[in-house]
Amino acid sequence: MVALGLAGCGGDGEDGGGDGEDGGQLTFAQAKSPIEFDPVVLNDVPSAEVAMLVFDPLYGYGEGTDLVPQIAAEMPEVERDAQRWVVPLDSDATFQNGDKVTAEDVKHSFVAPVEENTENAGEFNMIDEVTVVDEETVQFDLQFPFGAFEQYITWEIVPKSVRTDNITYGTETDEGNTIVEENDFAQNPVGAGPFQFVEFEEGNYVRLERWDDYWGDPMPTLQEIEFRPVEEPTTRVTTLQNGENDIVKTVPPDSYPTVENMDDAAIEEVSGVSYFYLAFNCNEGPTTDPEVREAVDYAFSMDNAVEQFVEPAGVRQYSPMPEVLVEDWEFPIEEWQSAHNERDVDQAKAILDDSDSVPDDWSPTIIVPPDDKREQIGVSVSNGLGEAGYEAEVQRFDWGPFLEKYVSGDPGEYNMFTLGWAGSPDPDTFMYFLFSHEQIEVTNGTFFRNEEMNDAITTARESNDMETRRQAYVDAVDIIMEEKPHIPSYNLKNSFGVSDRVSDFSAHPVDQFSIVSGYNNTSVQ
Amino acid sequence: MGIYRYTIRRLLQAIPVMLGVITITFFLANAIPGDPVQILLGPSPSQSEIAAIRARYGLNQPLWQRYINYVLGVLQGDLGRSIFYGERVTAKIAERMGPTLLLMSSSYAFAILTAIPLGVISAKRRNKPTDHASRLVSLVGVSTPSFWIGLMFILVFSFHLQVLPSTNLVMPWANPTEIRSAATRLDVLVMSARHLVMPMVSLGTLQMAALTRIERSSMLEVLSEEYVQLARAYGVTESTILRKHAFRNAQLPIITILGLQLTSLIGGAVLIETVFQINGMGKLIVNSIFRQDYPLIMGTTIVFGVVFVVGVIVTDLSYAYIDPRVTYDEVD
Amino acid sequence: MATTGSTSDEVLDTDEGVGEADSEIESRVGWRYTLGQVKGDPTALAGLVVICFMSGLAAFATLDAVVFDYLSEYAVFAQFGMRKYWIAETFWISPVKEPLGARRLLPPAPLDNAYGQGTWDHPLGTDDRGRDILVRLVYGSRIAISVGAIATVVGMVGGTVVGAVAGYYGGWVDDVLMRAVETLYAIPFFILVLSFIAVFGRNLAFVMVGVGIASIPTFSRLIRSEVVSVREEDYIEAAEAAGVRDRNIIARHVIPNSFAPVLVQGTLQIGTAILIVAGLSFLGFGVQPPTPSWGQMLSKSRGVMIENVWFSIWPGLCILVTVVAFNMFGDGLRDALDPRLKN
Amino acid sequence: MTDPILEVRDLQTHFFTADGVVRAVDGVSFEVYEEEIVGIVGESGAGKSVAAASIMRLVEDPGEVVGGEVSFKGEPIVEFEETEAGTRRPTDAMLSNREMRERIRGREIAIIFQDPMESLNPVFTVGGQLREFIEINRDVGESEAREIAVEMLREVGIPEPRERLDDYPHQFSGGMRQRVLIAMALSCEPSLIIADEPTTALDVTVEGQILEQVADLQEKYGTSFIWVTHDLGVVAEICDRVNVMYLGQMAEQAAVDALFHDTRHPYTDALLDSLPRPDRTVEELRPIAGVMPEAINPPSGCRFHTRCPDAREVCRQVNPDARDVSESDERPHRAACLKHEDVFHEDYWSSPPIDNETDSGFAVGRTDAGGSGDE
Repeated sequence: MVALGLAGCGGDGEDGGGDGEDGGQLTFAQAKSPIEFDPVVLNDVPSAEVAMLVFDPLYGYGEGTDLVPQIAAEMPEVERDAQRWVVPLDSDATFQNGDKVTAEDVKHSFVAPVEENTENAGEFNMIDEVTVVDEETVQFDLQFPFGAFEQYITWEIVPKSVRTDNITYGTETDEGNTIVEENDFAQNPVGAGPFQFVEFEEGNYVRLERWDDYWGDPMPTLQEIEFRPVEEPTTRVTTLQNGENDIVKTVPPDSYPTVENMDDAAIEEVSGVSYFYLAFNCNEGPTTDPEVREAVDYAFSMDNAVEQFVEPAGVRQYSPMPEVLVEDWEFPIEEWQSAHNERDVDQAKAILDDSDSVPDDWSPTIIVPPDDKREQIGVSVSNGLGEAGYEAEVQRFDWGPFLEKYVSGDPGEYNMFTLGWAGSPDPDTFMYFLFSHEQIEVTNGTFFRNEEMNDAITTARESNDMETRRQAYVDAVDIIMEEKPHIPSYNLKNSFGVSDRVSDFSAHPVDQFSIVSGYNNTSVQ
Repeated sequence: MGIYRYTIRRLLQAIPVMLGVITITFFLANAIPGDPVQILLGPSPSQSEIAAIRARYGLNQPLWQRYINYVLGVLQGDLGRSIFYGERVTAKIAERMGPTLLLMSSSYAFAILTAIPLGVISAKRRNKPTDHASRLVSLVGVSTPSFWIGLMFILVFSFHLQVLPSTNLVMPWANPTEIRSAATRLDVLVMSARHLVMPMVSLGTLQMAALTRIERSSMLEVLSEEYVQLARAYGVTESTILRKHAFRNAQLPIITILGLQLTSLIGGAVLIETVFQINGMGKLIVNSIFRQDYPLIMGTTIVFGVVFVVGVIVTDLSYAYIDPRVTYDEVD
Repeated sequence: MATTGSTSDEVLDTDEGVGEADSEIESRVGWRYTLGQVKGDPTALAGLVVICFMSGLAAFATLDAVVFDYLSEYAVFAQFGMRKYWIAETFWISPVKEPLGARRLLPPAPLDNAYGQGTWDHPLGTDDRGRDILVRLVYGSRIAISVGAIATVVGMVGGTVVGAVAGYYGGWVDDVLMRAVETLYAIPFFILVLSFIAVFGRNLAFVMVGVGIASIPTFSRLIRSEVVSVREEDYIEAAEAAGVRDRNIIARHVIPNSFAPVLVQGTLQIGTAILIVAGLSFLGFGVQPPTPSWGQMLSKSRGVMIENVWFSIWPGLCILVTVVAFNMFGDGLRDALDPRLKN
Repeated sequence: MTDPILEVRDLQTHFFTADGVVRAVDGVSFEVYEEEIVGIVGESGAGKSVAAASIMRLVEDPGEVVGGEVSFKGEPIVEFEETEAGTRRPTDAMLSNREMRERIRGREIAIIFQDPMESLNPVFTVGGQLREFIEINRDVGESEAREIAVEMLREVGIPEPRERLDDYPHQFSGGMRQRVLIAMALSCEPSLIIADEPTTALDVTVEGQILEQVADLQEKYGTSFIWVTHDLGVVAEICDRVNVMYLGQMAEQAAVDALFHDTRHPYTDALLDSLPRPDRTVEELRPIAGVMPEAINPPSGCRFHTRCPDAREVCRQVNPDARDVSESDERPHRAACLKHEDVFHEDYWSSPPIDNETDSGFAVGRTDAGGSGDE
């Protein structure tokens, strides 16, 4: 009903945002260049940041983590104990080429990742079947009752005919997947979102302009957005200072005071739905021994490391559950926090010296991705271990090699690693991907095996009962806090340096930021 | 021998060199550990999918077969397909060539236009304060890391003084209608110049310093030549001597060096493009190495090799143009 | 070769003796002269002083960071408490670990910034982890000097061999070798080193070898042209006439006599190598943390350049001063060896 | 006889080097009359070329003309006056650099350098270089200068001169290039040409041809020459009068016949003895003992005494200037040797001889030079 109401106001918005009012042109510095804009395929933050303005999702987020129907007309009807989800579509929803958004398009958007086996296929492997009930109704049948599915139907909708016409398909593989040879759609996206794609030069810019016939509401005030990649954080801050960009993404912790002290800019931030951690190789090597992991926790102070190298750009986090989820689900955070050891090098040394799993000349390897904060955490661990008499080596790798190494389980490659995970506002998006046995070697590089924990995660995943799920997650996290395959580290804020020229721009916990929504509408002087 | 035949002969001579470049880069790039297909497909691809991708990039063939195919491909102007972008390597390079060539040529122009007067003045006022100052500048210039100069420039001119932009180089040939806050071609040129000045100076400083040193010593040598004395003895003014009688001869070593310095200029461009976020070949190749996108590594290296070889041929041609003693038979 | 070896070696003995004595006298005279010239050149002397100072620091750092680390594995030494960074940690401050409660990004002593007031405990300030910048600069000299020197030696040896053989034999050998060198030259050295590291890993040894290989063309071209001109001189012809084997001629006569310009180039090349390694560190291809190196410090300082610029200035200055020193000394050496070029 | 066109008085040119002051030219006087060829002879290092360059004021840094007078047709090319502080400074009347350039160089005095291979700029055509100098010094336009150049090249014996104008120097042989340089000098129609060892680098046959040609041309154009050479044979062939230089000073000055047949200075004698001549065998040739000491640390007294067969003790004390030692009916004949006791009034003959013959001149020269340095 709410969605219908919003759609009804569309006409007003259009008038307001028409040629009469020019909301200006925004330049936005991203942390990296986007690559492609096909939501079915894209799997990187910069591309997603652009795509979310060109494509409208089935459901979007409100100001917090609450879901708001977007292309869907209202909240889904959940049937058969959350194994069947029926979604009615907004009849006004139109793509930028003038075609109506149909149930067929929605179905395509959800099945294409699996059919083409894109990097997003894993997100929808629980879907059994997507059925087009009628032109304005889609029905999802799942393989098991899956309460968290609502976090997965925030998926962006692509126009099936335009997309498939612009893709060259190759042969079919044995598993029935189709290989995509060329994807022109990813370079010339057409969606149902408030902004139209204008031009893209990889590494240089992406330009979007307001779609003046946007069917939804509100009509954006902004006339045009230009995204520019500025990879180096200090340089991003510099471009904010000298006016090259209106908004810069991710203010590094040390630059917080710098941006705060700027006369004509401020920081816009919100806690993200993310989790950063130190993880152990529980596959092979000394760190398979829980005592050793305990000792590492004693050897250094995560509190101190986070305070020095992450704050104020993030906050200390004591469990795999980000703050938002802890609040929403009322998880026993105090209890988990107490599982954390205060720094005690002597204790660490005693444990390590006595442990049979640890050779006297043990020199653990800590691999870190190309991110200063996570590297600093790794160095802190290394220094702590050094004081306990074990020289640890920190190796920083680029994303490519890092992602390959951290799921190898080879203690020659790593004994520990630091990494992070950005999920959706449901514990499943963290617990399943980071700890379930199924995801070992995929997104779980700990190789930590504990049947009790795995069962709990599966139970929670395959249930729609809030209380059952909560208890299962509490059980799983308890085990994790006890066995320490991870030492939780911090939660990063989604932070932006925003020039005073910009008004009504908003950071968002899940979507990173919001340009235009039910609660904000960005404009530039 | 005519200039055309000479050029053709030089190009022919370049063939074994380019073949060597192709061979070295092919085997180096293929020796980079890590499976590019893995990176391309992400976690948990199916066996058949891996096979299909391998077949698509020709990775299912033995190394020597791939090498031969690659060389044959290069001969037909086909550098393969980037694994990361999925685009043709030639298309990607064509896209990134402009900024790099702009950066390199403007840096060279900056280096030449500052080094020549500086070197000439230095030689003319040998052991005078001007000379000492110019020699100090060139000594410091050849000894300062270019990327550090760039960083300091950004800090001073972009952050503190806020007078110059630090990123997103605008190409002078960009369409004014597509550039924000530019209405005419002139606007675009001004913007481009403002963007270019810091990267240009950072990259050009080393070349400038090196050239100044050569220009000075070369000028000193020429000024002590007998034909310069003779010109003096016939009443030619000092300025005419500098401008005409000594100048042209003194540029001969500079020309040779310009060709050879190309390789250090390219190395510097890699760093400077990273510092100033210039979307050129240098950044492309660094990223390709990070991403183990070896068709792109090979393609970029080969193109750089071509730039270098062509650069050397061009300098040799201009050498022969300036120095009549050198005929096209002798240059080698 | 093996069967004729003994006879030709015998023939060689006498000749070698003569040749050796000759060239030794010649080079000794040359050395004394050269050093005398350099002594009279204040710039070269200043360069030499800085080089000696930096090399001294580097030697000290190597002792403390590498030798002690190695010795500490033996109980004999370990019982004295000998370990990596023993001297630094006992008498001064650790170059790799920040003290508990370390204060990050402090400015040099008399200044202050957003992180606080500089203290004389850290005269040049502290880095992004709160470690003392001065001690890290001292220990960072090890990487700069050793990588610069070793890479240059690799290039020098490689280049000398290639250049000498090509220049001496001429003909197709020369053609093939020089074409190969040209190939190496046509691949921009930075990219060559980058791919080299990508292939073999970010081990310091590979960085040195990579930079060395990349500088082979410079040396081989230089020595080839020297060899070609030296080859024409009488005593080589005399040696040839006396039946001395080729490789001995090259090794004992040609190379020593062509060495002067190579030495000059080598001195200058060390400076270049230091700059290249700094550039590699900047791109993240340097030594792994926490081992201190100037390039890596520069690279780390980039993220806090606005907040504490000193963290960037000090390692930059160290690189600058060291490379300037090598250039000044190299220039002086060249002037001494070739007075014609002297100003 | 008329007034000389060039008069050099007590010319001093010093080089200020890091190792000390080199007195390359140390008080030289001579003159050149119209239409005559005057030779300046000496071993290398004697200061001949520096003297020649000093006349044109073309001495290069760190060299400097520090004293004496050079006047050309009455104009002061070099002129110094004493300041109150006792130092010397150029007089106001001395020609400025600009006047030198515009009125003297090329126009009045032209020069031909030793090495024809180095004297022409390799990157310009021969015609271009000729034309430029002609245009500057004869105030003519481009085409006229070109005609003069062609004419002059023909005059000096270059075949097909018009075609060869567009050739570059490297396309000419050494002899041809020297002819070009001679043409260059003549074409500016100067009153005086200074030829600084112009034929030394050439082979003997070419040298002969060129000398002959120069002699003819000199007659035709009436130009005066200063012919700097180390070769007494050349002097004998073309010079009217000769100046013999030794270590920056004049040893003997005389008409060419007088010099050869009535030699008045032991150095000239020695030079002549070392000259290969058809009437002597190789055994009879007597090279001058020892080498010339360096001008940075000249011997005390007579500069030649370290190598002089006639040297006596007094020669170590007294440095004679070149004085007229001619008989009353002769043309002037100057020599700087104390053995002309009637002119110099030093007790030469009563002074004990120095034995330079037995020891190698080198060793003696060194000891004596060292000894005198200590005094």
